[in-house]
Amino acid sequence: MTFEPQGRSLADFTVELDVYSGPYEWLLALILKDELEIFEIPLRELVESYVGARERDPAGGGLERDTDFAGSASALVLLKSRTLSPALDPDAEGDEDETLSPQELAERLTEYLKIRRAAEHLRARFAANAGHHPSSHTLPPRPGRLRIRPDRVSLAARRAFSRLIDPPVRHLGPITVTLQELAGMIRTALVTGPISYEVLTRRMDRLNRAVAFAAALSLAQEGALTLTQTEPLGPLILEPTALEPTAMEPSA
Amino acid sequence: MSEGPRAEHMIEAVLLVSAAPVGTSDLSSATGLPKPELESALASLQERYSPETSGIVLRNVAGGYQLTTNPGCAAAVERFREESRPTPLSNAAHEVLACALYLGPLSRGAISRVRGVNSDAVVRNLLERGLLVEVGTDREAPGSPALLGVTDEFLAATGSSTSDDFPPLASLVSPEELSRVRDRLASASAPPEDAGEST
Amino acid sequence: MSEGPRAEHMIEAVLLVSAAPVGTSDLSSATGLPKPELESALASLQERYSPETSGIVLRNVAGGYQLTTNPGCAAAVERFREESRPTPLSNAAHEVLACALYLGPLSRGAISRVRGVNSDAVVRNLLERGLLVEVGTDREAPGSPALLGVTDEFLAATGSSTSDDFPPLASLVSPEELSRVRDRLASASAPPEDAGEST
Repeated sequence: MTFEPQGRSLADFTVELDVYSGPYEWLLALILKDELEIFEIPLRELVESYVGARERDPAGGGLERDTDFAGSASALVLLKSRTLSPALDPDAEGDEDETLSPQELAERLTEYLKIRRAAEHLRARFAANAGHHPSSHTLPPRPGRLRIRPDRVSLAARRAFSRLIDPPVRHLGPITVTLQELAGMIRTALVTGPISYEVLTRRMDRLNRAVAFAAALSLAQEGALTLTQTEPLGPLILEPTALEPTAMEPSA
Repeated sequence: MSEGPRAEHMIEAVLLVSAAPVGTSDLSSATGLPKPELESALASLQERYSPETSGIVLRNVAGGYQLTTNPGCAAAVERFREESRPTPLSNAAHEVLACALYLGPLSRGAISRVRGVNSDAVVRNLLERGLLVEVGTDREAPGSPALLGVTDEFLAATGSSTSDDFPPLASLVSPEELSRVRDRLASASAPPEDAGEST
Repeated sequence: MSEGPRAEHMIEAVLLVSAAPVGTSDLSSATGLPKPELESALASLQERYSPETSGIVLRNVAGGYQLTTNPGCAAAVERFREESRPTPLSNAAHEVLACALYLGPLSRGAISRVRGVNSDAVVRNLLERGLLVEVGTDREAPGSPALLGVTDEFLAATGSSTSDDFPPLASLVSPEELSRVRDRLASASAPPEDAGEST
C-alpha cells in the first residue's frame, strides 16, 4: 500500500489536544495546509488518544484502521522531524555545520530564551486585543490613484500556480509496508525470546522503524508482548508475554 | 443573555463592519435579538447617530440600516480621500488577483485551494477596494458560492484595456504545474467523491 | 468656521471611511482643525466611543486613531460575517513576530537561525495575515534576501501605538534565569577530565 491517503477508516476518530480538537482527518488537512504547526502537535498524546479510542471501541476498524493510523502517524513523525531539522537556507552563510563553543551556545540559547519570553508576551497582547474589527466603510481611492504593476501580477501568478501545496513527502517513497507485516515479523522474532527494538530495526529505514514501533505498540496493546525501558533513552526491550499461543492472535 | 453586550452595542458593531445596508432579519440573526427589542434599539441608535448629534449617521434605506458619513462633513471626507494614498497591495493580494485574472471567475474556496491557504480575508479586502467583483454564482458547487472576477478598475490600475493584455498563462508556468492547478480547481468544485459519509 | 460642522463630527466621519488608523496630522489636514482643538475633540470622542458606552470603540493604535468594533460584540460580528474566527497564532508564529519586532528587520534565514528551526512556512502564513511585511532587501547578504518587519496591522492587533510600546527584550528574562541556563550548559558541555569549570 502507499500513502495515497487512507480510506475513511479513521473518519470517526476525533482528537482532543490543546491546540486542536476535532476530527483527526481535519487535523491532517490543517497541518498539510500550514494552518497548524506540526511541531505544536504532541504526537505522543495523539498516539495515546488513538490507543484510548481503540480501547473504547475494539471492534471498530481493526487492523485496517491501525494500519491507516500508523501510516499517517509515521508521516507526521517524519514531517515533524523535517520541520525541526536545521534550516537549509541557501542564503545562509553556510554556518550550519559550525561547532559552537559553550559560550557561543550559551549566547544563542540566551537569545532564544528572550525571544521565547517575548513570544509569550505577544500572545497575551494579541489575546487582550482580539475582537476589534475595523470599519468596512472605506472609500475606494480616486480612480487612477492605485497603480498595480502588471509584472507583479504575472510574478504572483507564477508563484501561486507553481507552489507545491502538499508537503514534499513523495521523496520518502511509497509506504510499502503494512502494520500487519511488521507485526508478523515481530512475532517471529519473539519466538527466540526478548529482543531490543534497536536490534530488531537495525536494518530498517526510518519509515519501517516508525511502523515497527507502531506495530510493537499495537501488539503490546493486545497483550502479545510487553515493552520495557529501564532508563530514559535506554534500550527498549520487546518481551513475549508468557501466555498460551492463542493470546498472540489479533483480537479484532 | 442578561450578561451579554447591550442590544445597541451589538447593532452598532455589526453596522460598522458592513458597507452595505443590513436588513432587520440579518441584524436579528446576527445579534440574536427578537424583532421588538431590535426595533427599539434601532430607534435609540437613530438618535445617537442623527445628523444633529454625530458625524456618523444611521440611515434606514431600501435594503435596511446603514451607517454613513454625515453629509455636513463631506468636505473633510473628500479632503481625506484626496490626500490619502492607496495602501499598496500585498503579495497575497497580487496572487488572489492573478487567480481571478487567469482562472476566473472562481469562488473564494477555489482561490484558497489553488493558493493552498485560506484567502477569505484577502478576497474581502479586494472586494472592498473594488478590484474584485462577484460576477455570478457556481450553481454546481455545494452552497452555490459566488464567483469572483477582476474589475475594470483592476484593469485600469494595471494600465491594461483587457485581460488579454497579460502574458498567457502557458508562458508563466509549466504544463505540469498547470495541470496540478487544474486538479486543485476540479477538486474545489466537485462534490466529495466519497458518497458514504461517515456521520 | 463658526457655521461649519463640529470638530467631533468631522473626525467621526473621516474615521468611519478609514479601515486603518489615521494619524493626527492627516486628521488635522482633512478636518482643518488645529492640533489643540483636534486633541480635545478626540478626547471627547474617546468617551463617546468607549467600551462601556458603545459597540464602536475609538482606539489609539499604530500611531493613529481608529474606530473598531467593541470586542464584547465580536460574537455578533462573526455571526454576521459567517466567518469563523481566524485560527489563533501558534507559538512558532509568536516567536517569529517577536524576532521581527525586537531584532528586525531581518531575513527569513536570520529568523530561522535565532529559532534554530526552519521558519519559512510560518513566515509565509504571517505575510498572508498581514502581520509581517517585506520592508527591504539585505544587499550585503548573498542572494539579497528580503528583510521582514512587523506591520501597522501587527501594532493594531497588539493594541500598540509604536514598536517602542513593548517591554525591552532584556527585561523579559530574569538574570537568575539566564545564569541558570548558563550553568546548566556549562555543566553539560564541560569535558569530564576538565576539572577547571569555567563558572
